[in-house]
Amino acid sequence: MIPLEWYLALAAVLFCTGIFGVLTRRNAIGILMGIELMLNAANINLVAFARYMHPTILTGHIFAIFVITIAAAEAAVGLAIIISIYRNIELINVDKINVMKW
Amino acid sequence: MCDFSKNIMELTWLIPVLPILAFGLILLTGRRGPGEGAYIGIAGIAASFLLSLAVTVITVASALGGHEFHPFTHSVVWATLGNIDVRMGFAVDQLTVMMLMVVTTVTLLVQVYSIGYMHGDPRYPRYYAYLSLFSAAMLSLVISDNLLLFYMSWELVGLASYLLIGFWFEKPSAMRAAKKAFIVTRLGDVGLFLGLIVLFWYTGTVNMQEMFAAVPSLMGTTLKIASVALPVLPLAGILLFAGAVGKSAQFPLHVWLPDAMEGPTPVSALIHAATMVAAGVYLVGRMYPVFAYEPHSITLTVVTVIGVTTAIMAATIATVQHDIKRVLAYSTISQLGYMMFGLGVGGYTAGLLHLMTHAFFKANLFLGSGSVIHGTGTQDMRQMGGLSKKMPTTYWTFLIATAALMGLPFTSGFFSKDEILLEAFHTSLPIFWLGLGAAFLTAFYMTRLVALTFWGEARDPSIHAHESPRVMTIPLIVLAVLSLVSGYIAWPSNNIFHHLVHFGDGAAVPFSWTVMLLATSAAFLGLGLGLALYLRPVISPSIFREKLPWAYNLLQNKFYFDEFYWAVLVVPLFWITKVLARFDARIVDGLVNGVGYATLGLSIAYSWFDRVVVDGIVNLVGGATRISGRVLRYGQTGVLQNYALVAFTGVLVLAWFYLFR
Amino acid sequence: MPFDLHSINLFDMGKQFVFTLTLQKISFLAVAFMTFASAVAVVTMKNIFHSLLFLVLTFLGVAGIYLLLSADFLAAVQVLVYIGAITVLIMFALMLTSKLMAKRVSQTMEQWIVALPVTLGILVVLIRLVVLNPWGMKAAPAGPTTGIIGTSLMTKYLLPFELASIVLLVAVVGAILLAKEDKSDDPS
Amino acid sequence: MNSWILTAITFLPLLGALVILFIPKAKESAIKWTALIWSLPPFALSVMLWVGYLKSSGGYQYVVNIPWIRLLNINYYLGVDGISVPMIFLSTLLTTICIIYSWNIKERVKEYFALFLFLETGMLGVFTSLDLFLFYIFWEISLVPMYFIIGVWGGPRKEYAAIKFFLYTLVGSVAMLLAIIGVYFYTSPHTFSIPEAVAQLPFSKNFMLQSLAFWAFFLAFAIKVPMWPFHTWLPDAHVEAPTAGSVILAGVLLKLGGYGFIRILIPMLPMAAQKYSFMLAVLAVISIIYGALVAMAQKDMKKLIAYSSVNHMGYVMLGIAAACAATGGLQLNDKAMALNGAMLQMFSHGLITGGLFLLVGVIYDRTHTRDLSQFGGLGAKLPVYGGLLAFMAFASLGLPGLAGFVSEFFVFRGALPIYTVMTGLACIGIVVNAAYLLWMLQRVLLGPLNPRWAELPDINRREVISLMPLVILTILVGVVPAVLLTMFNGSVSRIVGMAVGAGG
Amino acid sequence: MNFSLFYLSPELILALGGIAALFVGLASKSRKGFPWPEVFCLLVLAAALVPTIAMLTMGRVTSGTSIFGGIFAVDGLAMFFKIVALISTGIVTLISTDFFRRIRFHRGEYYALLIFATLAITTLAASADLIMIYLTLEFLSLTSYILAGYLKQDTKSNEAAVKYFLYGSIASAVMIYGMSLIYGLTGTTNIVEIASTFKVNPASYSLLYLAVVMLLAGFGYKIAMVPFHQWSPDVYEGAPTPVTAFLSVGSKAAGFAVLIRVFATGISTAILDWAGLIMVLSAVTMTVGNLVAIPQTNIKRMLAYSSIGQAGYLLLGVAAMAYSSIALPSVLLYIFAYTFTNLGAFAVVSMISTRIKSDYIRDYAGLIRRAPAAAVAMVFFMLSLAGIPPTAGFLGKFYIFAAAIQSGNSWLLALTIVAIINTIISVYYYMNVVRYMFFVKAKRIEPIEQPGIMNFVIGMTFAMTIIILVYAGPFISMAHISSGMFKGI
Repeated sequence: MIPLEWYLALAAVLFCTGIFGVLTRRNAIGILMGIELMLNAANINLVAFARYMHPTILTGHIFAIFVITIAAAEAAVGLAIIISIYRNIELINVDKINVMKW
Repeated sequence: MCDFSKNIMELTWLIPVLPILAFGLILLTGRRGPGEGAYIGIAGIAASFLLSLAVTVITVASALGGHEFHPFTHSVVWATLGNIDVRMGFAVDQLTVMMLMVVTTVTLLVQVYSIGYMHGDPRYPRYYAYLSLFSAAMLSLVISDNLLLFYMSWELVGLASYLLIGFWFEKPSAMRAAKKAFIVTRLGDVGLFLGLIVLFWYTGTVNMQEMFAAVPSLMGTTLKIASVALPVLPLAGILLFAGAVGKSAQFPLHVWLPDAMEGPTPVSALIHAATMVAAGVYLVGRMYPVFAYEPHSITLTVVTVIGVTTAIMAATIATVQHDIKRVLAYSTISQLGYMMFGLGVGGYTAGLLHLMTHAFFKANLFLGSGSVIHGTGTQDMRQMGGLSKKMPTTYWTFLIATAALMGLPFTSGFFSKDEILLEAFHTSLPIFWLGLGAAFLTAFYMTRLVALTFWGEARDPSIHAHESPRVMTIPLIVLAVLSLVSGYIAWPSNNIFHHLVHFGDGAAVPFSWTVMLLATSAAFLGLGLGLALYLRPVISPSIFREKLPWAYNLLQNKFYFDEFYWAVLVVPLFWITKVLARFDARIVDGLVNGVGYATLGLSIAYSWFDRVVVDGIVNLVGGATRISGRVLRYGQTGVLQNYALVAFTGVLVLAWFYLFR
Repeated sequence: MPFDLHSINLFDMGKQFVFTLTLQKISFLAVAFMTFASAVAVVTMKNIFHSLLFLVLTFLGVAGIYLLLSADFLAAVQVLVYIGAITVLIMFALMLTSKLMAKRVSQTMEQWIVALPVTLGILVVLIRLVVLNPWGMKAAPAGPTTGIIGTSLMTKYLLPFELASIVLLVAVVGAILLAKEDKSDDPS
Repeated sequence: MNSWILTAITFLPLLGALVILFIPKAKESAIKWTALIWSLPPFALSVMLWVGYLKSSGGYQYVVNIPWIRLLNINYYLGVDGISVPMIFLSTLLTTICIIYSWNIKERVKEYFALFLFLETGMLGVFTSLDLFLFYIFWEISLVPMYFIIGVWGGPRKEYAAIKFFLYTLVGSVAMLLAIIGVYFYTSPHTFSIPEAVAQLPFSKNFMLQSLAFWAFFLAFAIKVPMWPFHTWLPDAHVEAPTAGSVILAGVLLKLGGYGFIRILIPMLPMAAQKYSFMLAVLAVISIIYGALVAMAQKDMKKLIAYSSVNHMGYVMLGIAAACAATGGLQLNDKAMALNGAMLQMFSHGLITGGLFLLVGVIYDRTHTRDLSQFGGLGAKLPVYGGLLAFMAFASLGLPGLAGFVSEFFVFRGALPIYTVMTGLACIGIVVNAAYLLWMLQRVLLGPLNPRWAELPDINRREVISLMPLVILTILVGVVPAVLLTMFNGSVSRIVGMAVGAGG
Repeated sequence: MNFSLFYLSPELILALGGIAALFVGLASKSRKGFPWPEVFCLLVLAAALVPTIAMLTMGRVTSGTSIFGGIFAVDGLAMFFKIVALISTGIVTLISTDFFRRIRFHRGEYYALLIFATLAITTLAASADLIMIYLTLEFLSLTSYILAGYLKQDTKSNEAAVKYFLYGSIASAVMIYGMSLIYGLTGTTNIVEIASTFKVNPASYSLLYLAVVMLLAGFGYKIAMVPFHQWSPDVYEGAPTPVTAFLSVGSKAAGFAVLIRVFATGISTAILDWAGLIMVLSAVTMTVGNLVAIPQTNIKRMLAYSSIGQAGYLLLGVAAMAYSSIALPSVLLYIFAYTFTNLGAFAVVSMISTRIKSDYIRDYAGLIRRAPAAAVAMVFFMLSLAGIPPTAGFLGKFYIFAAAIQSGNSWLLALTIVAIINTIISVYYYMNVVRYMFFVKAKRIEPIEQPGIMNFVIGMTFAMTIIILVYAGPFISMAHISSGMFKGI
């Protein structure tokens, strides 16, 4: 059987790649992808714990399902916002969107 | 004492109140009052004079009536603090009565005299208002039974003298003289204030009689200040005497009296000759039990030493003065020194007698000089001369008063000065000889004065002197009579005055011819020298100037006291205040502002560096807060990923910090 | 609990690792490596479209992991929702926003020099704590999960379920609102 | 048993302020008259309070005690004793005088008078409240209107002075808040009420906490008094505040600090007070000498009087320091005398410095300058003004027969036995006081007339009316101090008795 | 598992109300007519308020029960925050009616979203399960992102929405990862179970600490706590003022509700000294918030930093919860007072800024002359934020300091000193606004038109700021009643 640690390791690695993606992508949608990666990492964790702890009551799975639905809703709203800002300033590079500072 | 005299005595508190009512009335009515305020003033003081006359008669009668006399007192609770009741009231005994008579007579005469002298002055009513205020304060000082009321009236007298010296305040010199007088006397008053408090502290009461009763019990007690044990009684005595030194212009604090001559001459006559300056002597007299707690106590020796030095110093300076009023001023200082050392050597009666007689003839001299000034329009003796023909009454009264001052026989001065020298002779010879020297000098400068003003021919043709009006000459005459007569009550054989005013049971010192002869000869010697120099110039008056030029201008500049005080006290004081004010505005304000942020509003305009230079110590915390605010603010770059980076580093730090703490 | 690096004896871990290789582990390793590689690609690709494709690959990998964890229902949901819906949505968004022919400017912010150490720091912490934590859990036999999920969704977690529906409603309304091209006349 | 009088006195001015707010801005005279009419009833009530107060007992009277926040045992607890009745009288008197005086205010009349009445409520609240929570609230309330008065109607650097004044007092009062909470938690049935806290002596066991609380209270009150290191806000606030503002600031707001010391610090923290009383005395003497010397160097008339206030309040602090010194029972009388002197000095300083500031205002309204070198010889031109200024200057330098001397005398008499060297040093202050005040008189009134002021109108009727009560009271207190002392003595000996009993 | 719907009635009303509001928006096409959507929205909120108050006052709730198997807690804390949420959204609705009166925007949807946001807060305050917390937190964030970006034409509003969305999703991703770790450690997602069935072996305490830190990232972002505060100034400035008001009051209160519930019941201090962590964060938040507020020139940004500062003071109260009994009521009271003060301040800002078309403080010069009533009210709001009597803010701050001192913990005392220093710093920039309004001369002095509805809002909030202090009895007792928390199943 595959030990639990491996899954957790994979999730951790995925999580950190997601973080790196979020911190360095110039494009807003790139950041969104990074966030999706982080969410997937969390899901792996949840499912792995559910599987290894008490496979009968799968709270982890339910949690993962809700995370997925929320991710979907979030993506929808996020992209709508990105499109609305694109319509005004023709660019979605996050480092250029800094009218408001200090 | 039958009840009629009792209820007159009850009215004693009215004596000071009447002049105050006059003061108030004059202020209210101003120019519209009768005689532009003069008559109200005179009426007030006349009423006080009559009342004090009545009180004097009753007191003297009961005192001479043989049975034991105890002072008539009446007091009321003025304030209660903790459970100490501070009582205030008045007490009448022989000393009080003597002072009452002196003060009321001289004041009445001066007020009458002033009608003429001050005629036509723009602020005439205000002059009388101040005079009434002065007399009220002086009278309340005399009758007060406790040291607190005494001190309060003492300060009010100081105020009145400030107002009167600075009466013609347009003159900058008068203005400065008034301020100088008040501050210098104030310096002395602080001593009196502390003495009063020390006594109040140790005896638990302000009432004089209770204080005297407590004196024996305080003999040994000492006050420990920072490991120095000061005996209480001499400390209190010396502090009280400091007040007297200030007020009676004794040696260290005498500098204000000559400048006080800036005031109108009647004022000088009243305040700076007869009454106010005598208050210091009266203080020593009144508080004598505290001073003389043991026969030759330290306090008395201090009084003597100060008295003698003042007498000698003032007399020497007087010999070279050109301004007639300054000569008289220094003469007063010297005579006060006389009284002081009289009291110092134990001559309680002698000192007070001299106080009384001196009041009369010095007032006469001042008023005389006043009429001379009124007539000639100048105070400088070098411009005068030959006035005896033009102003006969002034001349004759002046002559009598000069004789009294010199202590020539058959004048009141003779009796009082002789008694002092007698007492001095019995206690310490050096003091006696110094006293003689002072008498000699007094005779010399008075003769010089009379010669320069009245004898010889008029030196300045432009001055055509005229005799003063009768309203001025009558007081002169009265005073001249008093200068002669007042001494006789102390006729050596049956010394009524001693009987009335004496300290303890000590019998009067036996009359000794030698002392009398020596004193008179000293006086005549001075007279002769004066005549020799100034009447028929056997020796030219200026030999003194050639022979001892340094001594001459030393005296001319009044031993450089003024300059000395200015350099030692006033200049450093101004320097300290300047430094402190700058210190306060810059450093304390800057430092404390460092904690406050108020200057932030200001500093926005300055660059940070400039503010450091301009403001001295920069507003440290204020500036620091502002800078840290600005630095942190720039952390907000507006770029989302920087925020995310900060967030994740935050998480990392928190995790790392906690795990590896 | 100070983090002492030298306590992890790398050598004997490696030895123990090789011996227990079974078929299942091999398959896990393959899927895990595939997911990790594509995830890294998503993050580092210059062209945003390529990174999207690799994203799909990652999602597939994750679905594989679910299967390995015998979470069959979840794998289906993963494929359906993530690959089916979200990536398509992102594709649309990308089409609308980035001009295809624009020159390929480097997609990574200059901030990566700082971002890399922070990410690695977090990775080290995660590995140290999460993975090396003494979980001590053995995998119990697992049956089909769909039924259990269905019942508990309808009983214990009914309220979140209903709430999720409202969330989706709001998301839809919000998305339309923001993305819709506003004709000037009809603000409503 | 709750008497209505204190609530009426404290909140009538607030009501007046609200009424004024509803009067249209245009009708300025209506505003002024309503302000005056609304300021008279508190004054009348305070006189009634003075007359009705049982002087012998010295305890708290006219008490009203209604639970406010039952849960925290905070109650609306007002009461007065011998110390606060004169202070209330002084506040109502000075506010009425200020309203009469500032009749010629032209800009924003409505806000001006409303703020004044609001300020009066704040001040009266501090003097009447016996609940620490209420005390703190009124303490801060009195802060805000003063900030606006300085800020809106002030001189050139008004904003700087206003914010400086506000922050200074706030720093102190925030420290006091912590101390008040400390007191709350260290009293067994957790109470804010001063009498109960004093009865229980909250920190008697833990001395470190007691000194902490002491220094917190000290900071708040010392800034307000102001004592030496914390005084730098006073000259700025005074110079920039409008005349009526600085009269109230000097007349009443400085007294809040002194009152705080006597009402809270001495009875509640006797041991700490005893331990640090020498420090207080040192600071007091520094204030006296420092204030006098710096006043001497001032060129601006108002700043000179401001520094003279630092000097005068130094006497108050000397009295208070002596009152809480650690001595045996025998010096109870000295301590009572020192404290009586301190209270008397607070009252008379209010009258005298209030008068001085009004007089500076009179000159400033006519000449629009306060630079002493500009004046000269006004005594001849303005006889009545000259007389009044001389009167107030002499009262300020402690001329006997006027209020200044009596309080100085009792403070010195009380403090000398306890801190002999310190009080000795303080005498320097007396002489320097006389010096700079006379010098000020000389530069303003005496000497040759400065041609610029050839046609200067003398003081007018309105200004004289506003000054007369101060003059009469100064003479009355100077000649018959028993009027005030019977009022103070009961409560003071109770406090000193209390402090000595508990601390000794 | 009792199903009595009564406990759920506020949420039901809000959900149905929100959906109905969408239709009402469609129905009332014309903009001129009667403001149907606004009125309907107020009606829904009022309707939801009735059962909440009923539950709180009738004491049915304080004992702390839960429905849906421990997921949905029905206790004093939840009720309190429901009341706060409903009232604050009501006020925000009133402010928005004035703010949007001349701007073309989708009114129906706006108010529906507001209702849904309130629903999110009420459920978040009541959720006692990690899943529920995540779900409702995301629901609230979603609605806030949409509301923040509502003015599509305004680039600032867009920028605010983008930043808020990305930052929010990152934070929630980190939170969900933390939650998964907690689930792994404890095997359950129900908070009460986490606390009671704590059988985590000591070896993995550090992992639990990491999970809590990650959890804190999620909640910290919501209450704008340092280091997760950087989004708030930009979003507060960019978003339309009523939405900013809603964010600063409604969503911040919700953040504190869940923070309190998780930390007070979920994790016992024995295992993890979370109070120390919160103290550190509180000190940093307070200081950064107050320091950076000083140089601000835009009033909305200044209020953003000031609300970060306020979060710092509240965290002081939360930290004190571990030691003193009156800490929780003090936090609730402070939130209650802060709500009215902040809403009042934002009402004034919204009214003035829309009239003078600028958010800069220097343009507020001479406001006393142009809008006297608003200026006076603003003074009291500034005083209340600074915590100076006679205002509600003072009572709140006083009560928190009392809690900190009662606890007697020396670290807490040190933190109180820091709070004192921060109060003084804060007075400077609050009084700076007052300085501009009163002392600086106005460039144009024509009076500003004050619509009736805004006068009502400002008047009401001003009255509450004074009443909470003057008539403090009932409010303090309400805080004490509602701090009876959900203890067991």
